[in-house]
Amino acid sequence: MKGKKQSGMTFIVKTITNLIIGFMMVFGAYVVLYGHITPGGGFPGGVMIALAYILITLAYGRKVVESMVSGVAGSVGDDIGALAIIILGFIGLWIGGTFLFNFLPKGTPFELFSAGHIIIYNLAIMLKVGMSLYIVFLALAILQRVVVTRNENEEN
Amino acid sequence: MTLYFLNFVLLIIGLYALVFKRHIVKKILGVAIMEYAVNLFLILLGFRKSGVPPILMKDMDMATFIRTAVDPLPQALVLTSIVIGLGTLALMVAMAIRLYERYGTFDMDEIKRLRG
Amino acid sequence: MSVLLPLFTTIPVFSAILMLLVGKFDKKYFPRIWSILTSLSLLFILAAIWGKGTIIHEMGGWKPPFGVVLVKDNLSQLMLLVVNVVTFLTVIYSYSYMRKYEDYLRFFTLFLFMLAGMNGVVLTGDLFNLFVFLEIASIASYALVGYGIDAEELEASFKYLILGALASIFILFGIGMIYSVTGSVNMADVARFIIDNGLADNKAILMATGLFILGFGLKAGLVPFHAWLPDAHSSAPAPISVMLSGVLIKVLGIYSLMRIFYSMIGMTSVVSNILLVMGSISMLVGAFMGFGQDDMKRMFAFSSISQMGYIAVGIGIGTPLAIIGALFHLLNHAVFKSLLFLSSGAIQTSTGTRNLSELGGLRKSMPVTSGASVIGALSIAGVPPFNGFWSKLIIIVAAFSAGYIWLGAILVLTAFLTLAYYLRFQKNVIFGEPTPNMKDVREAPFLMLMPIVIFAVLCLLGGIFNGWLISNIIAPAQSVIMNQMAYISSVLGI
Amino acid sequence: MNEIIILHLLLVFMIIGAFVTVEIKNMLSAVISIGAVGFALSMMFLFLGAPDIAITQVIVEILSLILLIRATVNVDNVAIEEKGESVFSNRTALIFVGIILVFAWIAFHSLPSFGEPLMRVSRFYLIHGLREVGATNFVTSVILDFRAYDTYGEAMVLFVSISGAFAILRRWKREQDKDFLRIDREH
Repeated sequence: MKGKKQSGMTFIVKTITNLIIGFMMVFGAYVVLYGHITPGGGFPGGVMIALAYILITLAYGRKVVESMVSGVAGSVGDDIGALAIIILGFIGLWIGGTFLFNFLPKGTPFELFSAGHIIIYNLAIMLKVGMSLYIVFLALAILQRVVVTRNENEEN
Repeated sequence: MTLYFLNFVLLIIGLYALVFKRHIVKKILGVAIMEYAVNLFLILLGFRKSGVPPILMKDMDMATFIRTAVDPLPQALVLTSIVIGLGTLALMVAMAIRLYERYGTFDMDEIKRLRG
Repeated sequence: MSVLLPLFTTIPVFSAILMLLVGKFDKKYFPRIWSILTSLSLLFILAAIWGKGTIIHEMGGWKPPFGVVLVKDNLSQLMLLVVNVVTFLTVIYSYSYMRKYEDYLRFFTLFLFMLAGMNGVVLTGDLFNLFVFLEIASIASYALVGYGIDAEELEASFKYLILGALASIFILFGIGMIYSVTGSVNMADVARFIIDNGLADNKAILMATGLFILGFGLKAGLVPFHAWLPDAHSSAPAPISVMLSGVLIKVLGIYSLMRIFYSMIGMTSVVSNILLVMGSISMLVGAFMGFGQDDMKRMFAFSSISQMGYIAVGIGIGTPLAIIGALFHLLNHAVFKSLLFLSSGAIQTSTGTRNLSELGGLRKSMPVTSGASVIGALSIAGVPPFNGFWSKLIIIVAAFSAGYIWLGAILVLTAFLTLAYYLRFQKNVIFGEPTPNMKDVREAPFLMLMPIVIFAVLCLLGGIFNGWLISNIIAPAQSVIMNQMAYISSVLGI
Repeated sequence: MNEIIILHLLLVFMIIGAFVTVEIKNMLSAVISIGAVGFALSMMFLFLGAPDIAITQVIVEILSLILLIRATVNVDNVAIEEKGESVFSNRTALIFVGIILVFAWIAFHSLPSFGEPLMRVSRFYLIHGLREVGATNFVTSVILDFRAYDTYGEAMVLFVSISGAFAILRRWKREQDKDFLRIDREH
């Protein structure tokens, strides 16, 4: 059993991961969407959702997660998130004459769609931050494979 | 006032780790400690005695809220500074791994010697 | 007109991200051509807003102290000119130089982000915003210095990263203190608050001043904090050494120091004395260390430290003539230091080495590069027909007329030292006998030669038309930076 | 008043944790103790009335722990013993630190006293924030509307550092150092 490349951690970790993943995703989405009413915002929510995927990587190994969200899809999502921020800024420049102008109606406070372009920004930041931190972790996890084999070579 | 001073001591500890420790990861930890100290300093500046978080609840009326709310501007600055700290940390960890791969050691003086 | 200001930071970022998306299909030619087009478009925008006086752009439509504001006055205009011209020529140069490092996509993304960061620092009128864009430019330059992933480059870029992060933390601590005392982060608003309440000798402002000098002095590579500069400049790829030496240490270091001490806190005698001491020590250390270097790029890096010492001394003296001399030397140094680093890159690609001992007699095998690097060496040494002579002369005259006799002596001594070690560089690299391994050396490719020749021509033109240059570009910048009240009233609109 | 006492206790705990991080020999325990410092910091943010920052600090703390453990555990997790004297002798360092601490003590006296911030600009955010922006979380309204350009810059900082990390980690020169570290071409 020792020689086989064991992907992911023990059974206990896997079952706990299955339980936690749902809560993390929902809480992350809540933090992002209600960022302008309660504490939170695009950034913490995005990192929370990235941490959910990183937890899957740690528990089940890289291959399982790659099937869900591959490295290339991650970097494309990262670029799209960044593009969304800039395009929103340019729309503000076009409509309001100044970059990043809040061109959407303000709505009534305490409602979900209440603060103009803030909610769209939160979504764009969530996409960008979540995807970029996920692919950085993938890059570091890939490298781990190479260095680990180095240790095993030294043993035998 | 003593909180500002204790925070400055924390900054000095981070600076000590960064300058005098020779292990690369210790230097990275030193930078992280200094980031914590600076972020804490900015939030300490914005604190208001018996202050309320700057988030309006449904039942709050505006007048008391404006009189007691904590300063939101340093919090905006700290959110950006935490992200910058995370970005720098990711770059430092990547460099530390590649440096270890190249030199086989984490000791900066050893690396300087090997570099010739 | 003010709509064009945010384009300086958004167009490089927008095209870098588009390049990443499209670059998945064509990794070889699209990134390089796209970056050249981007930097060219920025030059056109600069031409559109040139000479229109002070332009303000309030981000998000909020009045200055409450929102972030972009301010383009004559000093920012001069810095934008330096940054965008050097970047445009460097991007053309790296079209063929980067063939050695196959990954063009990643390189030009980081390059365009560094350009956006520098444009952001130059244009912003907000202290914390200056810190954010300073971080963008610095983090991009940390990764670019270690781009070759060799053993030395990684060690050099890690040391640069650690010291850079240290400088950013001190700058942020200083911004915190300024915010706590004055209640605002907008530079003009802080300046008005300091003047109205007479806070100039407030202890917290004094500590913030010390922290800023520490942080921005480290970014400018002035002496007590220059440890990272020689390693970072010599182990970086040639276009990156050009950007680091030519513009990055000027924009992040010298320009920020000038903007903070002339437009915000106000130049006190304490600050000017510190700058004088740091500048003169930098000059001497840079000049003396420049002698012993065998690696060509390390020698140029040490001479950058000593030339930055000239500019710091010019700012420290503070008289109008000294500021004109400092700004003119800043412009000239960007031109001839870029020329020297570009030619060192060309020599390295053709001969495979940059050690002065192994090189010799390049004038026959590489006529254009050696001719241009002779012009560069002469102009940095301050030989009359070229631009270096005039700016050094103005700073020396300003030092003597301001009564700093011993400082003028150091200035003259450094000028001769620089002349000495650049003559040594010319003698054995260009005019000496061709060393054995220099036989089959071919000239550098055309796209690397074109920027080198353009920079050489600029050195010559800068020397001949220095009168026009000073009156049209440098003097307006000097009058704007010296006049703090005009800056406050134009930004805050009172 | 007990709020201030709790803040002092947490800050002293952070200083002890930071000192442990710096002086401890084993790298893994150093990383764990900096985790403790980070979590104490996020509790301080809660007491200082900054819930946004507390959430962000906790999340970023977890991520940086993962990154730091990633850099230390797989390799050798025992720090190299300090051989010989470091660059400056410790006496000069202590004197230098002493001078800075004294100067900092004087400078902190002229800051506005703790708990009474000037709030010249942020009073405008509190008064006009609800009507002009419509968000009830004023920190988010400052981040994404009043000073949205900073957040634009921050998003680009993260983008640059991630692509910079990729530039450093790319597979380009790894084959060359085969003689130095026997790396098994696994795939």
